[in-house]
Amino acid sequence: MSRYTSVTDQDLEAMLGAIGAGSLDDLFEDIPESVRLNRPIDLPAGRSEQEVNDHLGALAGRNRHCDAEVSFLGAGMYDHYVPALVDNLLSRSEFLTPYTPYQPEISQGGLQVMFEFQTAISELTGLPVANASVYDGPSAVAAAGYLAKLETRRGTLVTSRGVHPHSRAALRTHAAGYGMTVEEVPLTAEGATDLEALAGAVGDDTAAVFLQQPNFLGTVEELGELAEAAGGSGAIVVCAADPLPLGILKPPGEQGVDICVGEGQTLGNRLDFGGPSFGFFAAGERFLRKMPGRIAGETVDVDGKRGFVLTLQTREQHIRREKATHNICTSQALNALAGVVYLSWLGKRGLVELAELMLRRTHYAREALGLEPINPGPVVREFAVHVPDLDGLFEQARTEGVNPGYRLARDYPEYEDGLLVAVTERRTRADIDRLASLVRERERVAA
Amino acid sequence: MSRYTSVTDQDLEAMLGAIGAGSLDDLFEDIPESVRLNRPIDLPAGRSEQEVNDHLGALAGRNRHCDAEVSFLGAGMYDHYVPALVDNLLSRSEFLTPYTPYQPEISQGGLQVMFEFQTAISELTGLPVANASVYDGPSAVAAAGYLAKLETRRGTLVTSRGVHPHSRAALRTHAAGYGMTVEEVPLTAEGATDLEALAGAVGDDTAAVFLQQPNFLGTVEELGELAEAAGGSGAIVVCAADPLPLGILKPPGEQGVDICVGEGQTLGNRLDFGGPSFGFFAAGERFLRKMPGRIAGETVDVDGKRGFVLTLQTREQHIRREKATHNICTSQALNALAGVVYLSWLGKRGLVELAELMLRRTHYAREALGLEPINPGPVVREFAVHVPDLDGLFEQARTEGVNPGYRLARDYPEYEDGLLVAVTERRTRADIDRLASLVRERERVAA
Amino acid sequence: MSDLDPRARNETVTIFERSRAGRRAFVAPEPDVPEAPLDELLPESQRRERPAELPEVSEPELVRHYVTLSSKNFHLDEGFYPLGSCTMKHNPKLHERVAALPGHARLHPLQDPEYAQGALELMWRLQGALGEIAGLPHVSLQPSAGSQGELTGLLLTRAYHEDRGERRTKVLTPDTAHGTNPATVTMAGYQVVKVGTAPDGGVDLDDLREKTDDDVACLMLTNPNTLGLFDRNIEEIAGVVHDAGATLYYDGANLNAVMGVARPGDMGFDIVHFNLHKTFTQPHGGGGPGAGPIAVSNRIEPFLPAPQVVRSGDGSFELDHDRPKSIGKLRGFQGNFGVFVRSYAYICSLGGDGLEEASKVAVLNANYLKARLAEEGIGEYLPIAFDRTCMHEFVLSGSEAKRRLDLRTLDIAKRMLDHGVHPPTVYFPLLVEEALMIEPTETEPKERLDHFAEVVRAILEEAAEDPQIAKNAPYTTPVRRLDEAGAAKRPVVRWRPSQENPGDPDRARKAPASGSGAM
Amino acid sequence: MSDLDPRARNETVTIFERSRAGRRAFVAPEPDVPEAPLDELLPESQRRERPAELPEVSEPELVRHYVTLSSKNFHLDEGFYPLGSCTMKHNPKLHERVAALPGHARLHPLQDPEYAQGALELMWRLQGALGEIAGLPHVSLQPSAGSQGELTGLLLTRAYHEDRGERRTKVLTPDTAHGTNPATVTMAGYQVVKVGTAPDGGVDLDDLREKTDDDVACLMLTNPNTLGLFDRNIEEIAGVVHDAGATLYYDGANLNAVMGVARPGDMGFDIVHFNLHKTFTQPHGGGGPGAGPIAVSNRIEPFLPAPQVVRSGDGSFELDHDRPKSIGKLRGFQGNFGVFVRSYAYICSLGGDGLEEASKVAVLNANYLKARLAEEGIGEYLPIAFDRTCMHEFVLSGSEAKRRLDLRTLDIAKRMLDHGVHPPTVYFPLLVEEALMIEPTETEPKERLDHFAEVVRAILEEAAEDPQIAKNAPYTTPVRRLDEAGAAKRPVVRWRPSQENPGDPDRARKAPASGSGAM
Ligand SMILES: Cc1ncc(COP(=O)(O)O)c(C=O)c1O
Ligand SMILES: Cc1ncc(COP(=O)(O)O)c(C=O)c1O
Repeated sequence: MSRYTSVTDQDLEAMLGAIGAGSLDDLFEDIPESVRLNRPIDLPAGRSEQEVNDHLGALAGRNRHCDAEVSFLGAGMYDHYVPALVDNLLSRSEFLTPYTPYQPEISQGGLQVMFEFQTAISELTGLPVANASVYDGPSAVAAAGYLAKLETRRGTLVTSRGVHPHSRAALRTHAAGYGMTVEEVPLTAEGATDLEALAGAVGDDTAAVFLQQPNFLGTVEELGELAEAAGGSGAIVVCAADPLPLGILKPPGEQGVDICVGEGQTLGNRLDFGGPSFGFFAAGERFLRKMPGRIAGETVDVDGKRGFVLTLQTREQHIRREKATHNICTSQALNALAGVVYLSWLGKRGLVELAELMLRRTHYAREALGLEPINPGPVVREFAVHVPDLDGLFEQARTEGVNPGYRLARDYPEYEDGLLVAVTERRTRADIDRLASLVRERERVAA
Repeated sequence: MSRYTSVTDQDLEAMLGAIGAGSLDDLFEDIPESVRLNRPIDLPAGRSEQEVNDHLGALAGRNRHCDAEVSFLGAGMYDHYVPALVDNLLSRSEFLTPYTPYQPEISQGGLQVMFEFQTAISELTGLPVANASVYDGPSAVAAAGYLAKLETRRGTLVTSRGVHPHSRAALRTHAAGYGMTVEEVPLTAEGATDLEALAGAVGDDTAAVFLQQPNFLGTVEELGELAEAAGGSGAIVVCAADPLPLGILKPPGEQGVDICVGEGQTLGNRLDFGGPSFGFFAAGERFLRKMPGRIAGETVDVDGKRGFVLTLQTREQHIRREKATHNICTSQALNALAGVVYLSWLGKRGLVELAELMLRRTHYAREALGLEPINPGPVVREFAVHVPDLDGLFEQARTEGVNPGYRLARDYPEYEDGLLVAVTERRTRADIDRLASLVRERERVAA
Repeated sequence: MSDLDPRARNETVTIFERSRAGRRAFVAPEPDVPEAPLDELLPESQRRERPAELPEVSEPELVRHYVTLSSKNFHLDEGFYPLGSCTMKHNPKLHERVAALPGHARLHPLQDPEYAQGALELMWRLQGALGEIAGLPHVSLQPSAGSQGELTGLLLTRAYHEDRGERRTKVLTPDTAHGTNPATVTMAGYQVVKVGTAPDGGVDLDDLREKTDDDVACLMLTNPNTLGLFDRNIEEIAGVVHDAGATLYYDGANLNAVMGVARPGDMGFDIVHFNLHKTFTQPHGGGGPGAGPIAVSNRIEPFLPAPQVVRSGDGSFELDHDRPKSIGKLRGFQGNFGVFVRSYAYICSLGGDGLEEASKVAVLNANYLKARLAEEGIGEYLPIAFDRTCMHEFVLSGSEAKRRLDLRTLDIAKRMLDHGVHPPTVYFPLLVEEALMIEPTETEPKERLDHFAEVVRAILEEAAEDPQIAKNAPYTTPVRRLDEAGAAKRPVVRWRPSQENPGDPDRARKAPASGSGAM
Repeated sequence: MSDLDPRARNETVTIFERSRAGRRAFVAPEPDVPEAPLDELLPESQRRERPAELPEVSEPELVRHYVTLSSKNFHLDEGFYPLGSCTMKHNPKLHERVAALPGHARLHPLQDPEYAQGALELMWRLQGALGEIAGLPHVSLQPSAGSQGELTGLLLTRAYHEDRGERRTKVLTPDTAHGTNPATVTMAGYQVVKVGTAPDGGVDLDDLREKTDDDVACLMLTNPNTLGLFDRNIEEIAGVVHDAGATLYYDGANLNAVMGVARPGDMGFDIVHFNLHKTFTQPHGGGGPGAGPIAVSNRIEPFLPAPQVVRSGDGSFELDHDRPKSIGKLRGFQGNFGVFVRSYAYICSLGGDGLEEASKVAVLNANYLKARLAEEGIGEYLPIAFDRTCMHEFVLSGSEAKRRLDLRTLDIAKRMLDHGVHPPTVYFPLLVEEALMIEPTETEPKERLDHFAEVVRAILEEAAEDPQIAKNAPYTTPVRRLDEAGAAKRPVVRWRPSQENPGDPDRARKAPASGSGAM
């Protein structure tokens, strides 16, 4: 018997007796012989907790994590400090182990957390309604595309190349299903979305236009202008946003954006090699009944006591089935909890302080590196530069425990020698100066 | 305002108003000018959570812990595997943050844990009553000495040199207070307590005799014989025991031992560079009202519902003051919780399996090393050997990430070249063989 | 009286209402770079005019707020949770420990594979284990949950057919299917065609044959199905579907019934999704995270999402992004790696036999509880929907309780809350009147099953005397029955400060539900 | 009715009663050494005949058992905990994280100092900080808690006097002293001499002068004392004691009132103990662990326990065991290092000003709550014992409530439980009739203090109408008032299997308090 099951021999006997079965195998008689496995599963035998702990520890030991090097990697997920109280609260069985709150009377904790989360996202994005989370940033972008299809019945989606490559990829993959085509609008020589090209790309068949703030290169986009150009012919304007810079950036909701989505990892979530984190989805009032995913709403109980429930479920698959506005069921509740706890930890002033620190360090880093910028304009949290000797820099830096950042060429052939450098509150001035001195060293070598 | 306090300017104003004070400083007027500090405390300024986290992380990074080397260190604390559920339960605010359960109606969790802990310790030691914990093993030994003084009013304490050096030291230190002398009985050439010497040392003025099972060298003592010799003239027989080997060793309570104490670190507690862990204290019924520390007892509430309370408090300092049987107040409740959870995790058969594994590995290791044993007889979890080239072995082993064990000379001048080697379920056969090959290598070098 | 009420002590206050201007839990790290004026760094046009109204609270009050909220949740470590179709099995604490190791939790998703060999090996091993369990050779871990796994499966089906120059338009789903199946069909651009259920609870073969033509792209099946019954005709079904050139999709939510006993691949399925948060014990977290990896046959493999984890000749592990026929990406990066760690640890702990034992005990527990609930005093009110040996779960009908006791399934469920057990899934599957869908899982001991049976009996006996007690239940929960209709009619989906301007530090104190009385 | 009772769902069952023969949460690692027969390894005489009767439970049930138990505790992260003299301040979660780092948690106490420099530096820095806060140059971190710190202090006093060839026999303690003080005096082999309290709540100077002769070894003082009052005459007191050649001992349990404001060393104290689990926020853990470091003056230093952490010339850190005049060891190894980590982190977070602010806000909160509790409707029933500005805590007398409302302090305390706040320390200090000793600490926001005042008011108003309600309280707790007298008369201090033999797997099911009904 495994350490997770409890059937003693006495139990087995008593239970089979009550069932009226002779043996465990009798219970499987409905399974045709011909499809039975009839051999043990070909996997290593079970191990003790200690052995599994050590095996996983050994695997983890072969990964170089963000405390084991000075890393300027970003490109969609960022090394932020997660306060200890987030770990502690998420480890509580009360939050960790329940299912989706189908029984509100015994799920008020989880439901109120969703309500608070929705409020915080609404505050950040400047949009009145938000859901309780979707899978991640890119799938949130794809979900916005599906909503646009349901809403407009139009055939094409237009996206700026400043939108995260994974978001654009997910959009294409999903669009292939719900039958829409995706067009891309290039970036200007300054690494911002090309306003004219955008205006030109949008037409009567455009269901939605996708922007990102700051964009993938860290450029602070002129969101208002872009949204105006995008929304003209009735297309839904979708903006993917990084929630931390939103602490100091004008909210998309105040600039003509209809739907604001984004990746929530930066809000108190771990890097986890890419997941789980959460995606958020905020929109204008008119989209409320077309939103994907869970939404918590405030109400009262029979005694008039304040309480919360999952609401507007007629949007959802378990009620509406093929007519549902999305197929999502399990989403990212625990990660969203981390998000709202983290935002409450930062608080009204803390969010601004952190965003300003990031802003200043980003600009300091761009100057300190002294490399030709790809996006010379305003940037926050991330910026892109041309590096003459990119391979050489990586080679030396990695041996010295520094990770210079993300090579743009992987997703942007047009930036063959491009390096994307991310800065957070974890990267001190000393870290930045260290990268800068490596850059200069390579220049000397090259010269 | 710090992140742990909440007084806003508005609060301060309102509160001072209600108090009728003009300023915060007015509240300190009772403190004579002449004893005021009148300058800031000379300590670094406060830091953010992230900075403190990194600072402590850097300090921790400069310690070589038991996962960073293959360690055979023991000598009182041992590297055992602590199951994840212990960490999780101890991290729950419900267990972590309450004070001693002075209000039983809202402390049933902690009180029942104490009751279960006492039961488990009673089972291990074979003695009917146990308290809810004392500070650690050595102070438990000293507490037994004090109980013996209160009980017998005699003047001397006799201890085997097989008792942990720290326990003997603590006994001496405490005895100097309550006015008793401590005599030591030597070990035989086989590293066991010298029965005749013991019999000779015990007399009419002997209040208590102290033994340890297994003793400091890992020797399995003939407890019955020793207890008989020790108890003859009315002295109280105290045995310090390691709870894990007790899974297969005859309980002290069945061999004429009156009081069994011990170090609880091995029961689900961290090494923590020496503490906190807990000491346990079990005894015969007749000592119940002289025991130190908290004791939980079962009772019922006004509705006849089963419940638990701190009982026999008339022994304790807060009630009996100068007549108390000990001065202990705060003890080690959380560590004792880890202890009973760990024992329940091991369970009836698991404890035996673990103890047998340790027993076999200990004997395997002693043979594999092939060095002249100091204690050739039965040993469990630890054993002592003569190492001709001790310095050389340490020098090479440490550079290769192996910690051979504990140098006995530090506490036993008589074992100048003595090495004490500890084995737990964490040290695999491969680890043991690695140490053995190091030993042989040194021998070749020497030859 | 309200003083005697244990609920009086935790009034419902949102974190926003606890806010007081000037308080903080966060302190910023030393600013170590020049304090350049912001307007030099940010264009006026893109600067936020007023800060987002996040709460201002100290750490102690922040912790208390969420700890208190947590105590209003029923959870798996508290008691029995037989929520049908959700496989609420024990979540080992070890998994949280290993998932939290810095090498896992602090690993950047774009770390050069050379420096992420441990993570890639873990994924590679997990792929192998899932493939072996499903009986299908190729695995993609990318999908974020079951429903995204389903979508991936249908997008693969579409790519497969299109690659063969076919444009099929319909997908078959049984009327017992979970809601995500038809919802997924629509999202994938297909049209749903329902297949009926036979008297024995399996797929109605005649109906299936009739509806399966060469316009059908796929049949989505759950086996055992949502009735907890294994479809004895699975081979015929596979035959029909494959003869029509369609793919057969396995909704793996019920895999916990058959591990080591029978494999979807051997049953003829082309595509399988796993719910790692069910069968492989990722904690549900109150609604995620989860992961919905898929396993596929050779003919589907070319279309799998990118990247794939592969092992290269020298034994090292790589991410293969170069997959010309791939459907692309469903989401960011490599999927929910943190979930993979837990499920891989689970597989290591149990091993092959352990997984088989898990399924067998799950089925044993379900059949035992089914037997207990068939006893006199229960069975006549809650008859089993389809009286066969069940697999890991079974479905009762509340029809008789409704008819004879005027007790609805909802009332039974709500009354259970007062007994400290979580109700089963209710009103699903749809074809069973007043359905109760019960899945005990293998990690429950016999005592918990017995206790649950006694609770059901007690509720029915009580109702025989006075059904009102159950109709007004629950009584002992943090809140009682809530006005869901009202919530949907006038949706309040975010907190808003009362009249006073949000900046006013006193607003919370003035706000009705707040104030010091609310501590 | 009991079905409606939320307590019905968590019957009281010990882990031993949940045991079923054959179940297990533990699986042993692979035996990798020869399976030598045990009787070759252990002498018959020392082999256990029957295994210890530990419980046999699966991991899921083990977790549920202790999680359920935990939910029966009131705790600091749940609500207000003004337990006088215990300094129940917030425990930052960061401290648990850094204490759990392998470099701390998995460090062996006998690790060669060369490989434990981080730990030794942390201890050295903590020593320095505590010395600066106390105003005394030398610190030993070894004592395990306050009471062991006190014992250390008196053993140091003894060693100091004996070193000067003196054998003194008496130690003075005020009648307001905490119980550990006199208990420690006896353990240290001294005789207790009580000193009276003056009308202003301070030490009665005349009584002190009268009792201080050259047979007095030490005066143990708490300042502010257990009444929460700072003794204005501290200098005169120090003078009297020192003139007699005795040492002055500072019980640091109340240090939270004066950090950064005044230092014991500057007041003339020779020896100070700290309660790291109070002033420096080590979580109390339901009764420990804690730590009771001591700081001493130069003349006491030679006698400090061994080992001491020292910094050598090259800046590296060492453990100095070679201390010829040392009193030796109070306990094993270097003390409760895990506690040091948390308290050091706390000091780093707050810094000098933060510590001063903590004390000032602690005093502010106490005086504010004192003012609220002096309001009409409360103050006339619970008069302040000594009406002065208090420090971090204050003591009310329940004498009037008893006289006018027939309400004992115990009843007030028990009624508070129904309001979700923890009662103050009651019936201490002894010289105050029906005492309530209230210490809010600095981490409580004003709302919590206001709420507490309202709770007290509500209880008194309720009692004015019907004192029985409070006399029978509490009503909403997991259990109600317990029979403590009975528990002491017939002590049941361990669980014993019922009649049947302990091996019988059914014993638990047969045992009264258990059975499936107990889930
Ligand atoms: C039968 C069935 N299919 C699919 C799903 C959807 O899985 P997920 O919630 O992971 O998207 C579920 C989950 O409830 C299910 O029970
Ligand atoms: C005034 C006073 N002195 C001494 C002590 C004893 O401290 P500890 O419990 O750490 O032994 C306490 C603790 O309650 C106390 O309040």
